[in-house]
Amino acid sequence: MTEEIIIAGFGGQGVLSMGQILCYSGVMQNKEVSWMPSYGPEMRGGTANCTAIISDEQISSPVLNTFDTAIVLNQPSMDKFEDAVKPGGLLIYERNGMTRKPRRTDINICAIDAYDASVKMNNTKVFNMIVIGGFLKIRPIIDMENVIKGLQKVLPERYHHLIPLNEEAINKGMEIITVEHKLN
Amino acid sequence: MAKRGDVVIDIEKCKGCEVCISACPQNVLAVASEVNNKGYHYAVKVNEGCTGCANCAIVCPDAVITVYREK
Amino acid sequence: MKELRLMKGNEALAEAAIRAGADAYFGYPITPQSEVIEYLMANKPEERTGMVVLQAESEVAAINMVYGAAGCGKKALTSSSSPGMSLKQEGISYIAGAELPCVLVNVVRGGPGLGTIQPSQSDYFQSVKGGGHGDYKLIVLAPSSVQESVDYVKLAFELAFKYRTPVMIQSDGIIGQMMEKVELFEQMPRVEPDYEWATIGRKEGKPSTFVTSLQLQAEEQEKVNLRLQAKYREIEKNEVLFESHYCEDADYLLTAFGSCARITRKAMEMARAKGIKVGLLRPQTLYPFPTEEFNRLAGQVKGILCVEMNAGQMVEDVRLSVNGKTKVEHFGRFGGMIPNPDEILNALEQKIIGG
Amino acid sequence: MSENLIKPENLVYKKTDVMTDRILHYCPGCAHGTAHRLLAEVIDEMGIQNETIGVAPVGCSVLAYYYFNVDMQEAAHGRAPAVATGIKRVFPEKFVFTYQGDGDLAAIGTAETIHAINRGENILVVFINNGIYGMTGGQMAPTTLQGMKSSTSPFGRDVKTMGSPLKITELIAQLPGAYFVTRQAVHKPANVRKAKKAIKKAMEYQKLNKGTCFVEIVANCPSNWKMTPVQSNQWMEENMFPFYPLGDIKVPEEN
Repeated sequence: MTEEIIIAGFGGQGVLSMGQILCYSGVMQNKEVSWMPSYGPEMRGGTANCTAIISDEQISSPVLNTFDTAIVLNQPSMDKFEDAVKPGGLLIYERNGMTRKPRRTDINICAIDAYDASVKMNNTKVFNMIVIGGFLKIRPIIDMENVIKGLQKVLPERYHHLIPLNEEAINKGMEIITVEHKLN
Repeated sequence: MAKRGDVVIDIEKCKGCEVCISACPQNVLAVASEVNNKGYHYAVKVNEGCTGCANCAIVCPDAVITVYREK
Repeated sequence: MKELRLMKGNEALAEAAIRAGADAYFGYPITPQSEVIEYLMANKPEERTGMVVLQAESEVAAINMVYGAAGCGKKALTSSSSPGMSLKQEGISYIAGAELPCVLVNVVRGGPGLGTIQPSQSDYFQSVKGGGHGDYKLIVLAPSSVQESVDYVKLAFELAFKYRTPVMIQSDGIIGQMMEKVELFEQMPRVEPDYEWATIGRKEGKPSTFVTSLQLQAEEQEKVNLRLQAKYREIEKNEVLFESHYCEDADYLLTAFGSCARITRKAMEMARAKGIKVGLLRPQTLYPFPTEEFNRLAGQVKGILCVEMNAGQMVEDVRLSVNGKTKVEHFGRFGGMIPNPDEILNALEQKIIGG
Repeated sequence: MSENLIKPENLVYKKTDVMTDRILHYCPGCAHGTAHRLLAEVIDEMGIQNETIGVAPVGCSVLAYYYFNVDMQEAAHGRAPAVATGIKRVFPEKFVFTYQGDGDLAAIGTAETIHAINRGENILVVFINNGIYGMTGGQMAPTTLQGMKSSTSPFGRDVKTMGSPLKITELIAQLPGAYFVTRQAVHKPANVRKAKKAIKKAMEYQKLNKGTCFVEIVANCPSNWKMTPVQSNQWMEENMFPFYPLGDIKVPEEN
């Protein structure tokens, strides 16, 4: 198993930490992992993306041009990465703020209203955890218990009381993700 | 009456800059007519009257002067 | 118990410096290496081991602080990225000339000039061929993973003190910024220096020690140069490191270093999947260069493609190593662009197999 | 008559052992030798010969490490304060000094000087200001006086095109990291005594970890000024001192 993921969106959406949480969870599940951010002016310009690779084998290139999964959280990211999904791969997008739907027909497409759900949970900070939940529902590559262990590693001790809230958000994401286009 | 003093000049290290000569309140120093191995007209004591005040030694850039003074 | 962590290359390297028992770090921020000094400042090495961390007013000052600490026999390091490394060259030359041990980290970005902040390998010549003025070399280690970024810090200090020479870890924007699983070695003690060459305070009854790279007489300077050259021959004999993948039966050879070797490895896997017998030779030390291994493999393969994130630098050393025995071509992306495995495979097919 | 005075018990002054026996390469009458000696005498009197690490600059005093019988490092041009920072930070208990000329300290090394002092590095900076580049043959220095001739200002320093002489010591005194800043000379016995006192104070202050001590010595350069040593000292008094007045510029408050 190798899952090559690009996560892209606005700065502040928790894009980079989403990739880190997935990778740390992967470590907890004894996987090989690699996380590579975009950095520099691009990041300061308000958009951010990172590549996360989770694999059973040693990872060769940490930098990729095509991906098994693209998680896009705003329109510029959709425009940039829709075409980078490998045929047969997966595109997950956040509906809020998107001005157009994906065009590809050779990939699986899922949508998630993570922002609305986070508002309903009275905590927009768990937005990215909802998205992770949605992703893991479609691609159950990591067990929930290892995601929790990963969170324990990523979060400083003083935030550990928030882990149940994050778990709730992951479950919410698993609940609300919808499949828009499924390949046979 | 001032105490008596004396100086020993390491003439081979002296560069003949004459700074000591102008610093000596008793005018006991002068340049030698001979030169040392480096070709400098080194400083010598030519007059009595040294009080061992060490002014010559403390202005000497090359630390060539040793000063004695009676106890 | 081994300690597994998920860390950025730059942060892991900084942690490794603390654990290697380094006495001092002097640096100046520059993208994409600022995490090194940020990590050190945040992790209070002063409290953990007594290691000193200081943000200097410039790269020039930082390297000269390293000189001062290294002259005291202390384990000192600095890190920077390409434009900052150019500024440090003066100090590096003095450190090499005074035969002091230290560790230098260059997280390379694209150039020339201010260039770009994206990853690059365009400082190969600068690192490997000297960099500053005068006849000298640096031992250059090129990590291709976060794990190697950690392990090479320890190795770099060992080599630096073994040969009394500056050792460079040439990382790049990818290795520095990426996160991977890493196993950290245990904290090593800081050691109180007692070297006869170091200025640790004069010993009673002994002449004082001075650290200098100045010789007024040409005859004396030539002696220094001869001593340095003898040291470099020793290093070339003893310290070559490389990693080979599938070279035993290879008809063609790919070679690359650092992050680029990871991407090239993917291209090799793709070629193997197509039935092309391709091997990969990855120099881990860029100086000393694995000359003999290249020469040996040159007798076996039909061609070598050297893949670099620059306009063609290591390829010159590959050509010198094979000395005409086989075809050597270069494929590079540069200016912060990263080659992808398809491009590399394509270049292999065009330039080497079909060319 | 005086022969019998030369006995160990009558000794009042001899060269300190903290200076080596090497013949100084400086020109006749050059203040460098005197300044070296004062520093060495202070180290001797304080009994810190084995706890002192010095940093030599690039300039006439590039070979200072030959003359001081203490451990020393030779720094690149202008970088002595950075090198001294590296030493002091890893050996905070040692006495660390830099010895720098005006080109080294006030031109190429301005940044290193200002920032080391601004950090309040607990070091002593000895600054020899003779208004000229000595080693390279008498070129204009940052401290060259207005109208003063040098090989790169052969018609005199024209401040319109060459800038004004830099009073870096006054500038440095403004920095919070500077603890004790003074300007001295070593051409006459009284000045020598004062300068030595200043250097001794500075070295003693280093123990207090209160910041940088900075001792400027206004000096002559007979060779490049093209005068005899005695003339050069007089010229210095008449021309240098009015612009670079002697005396303490910043003294610790409690004293």
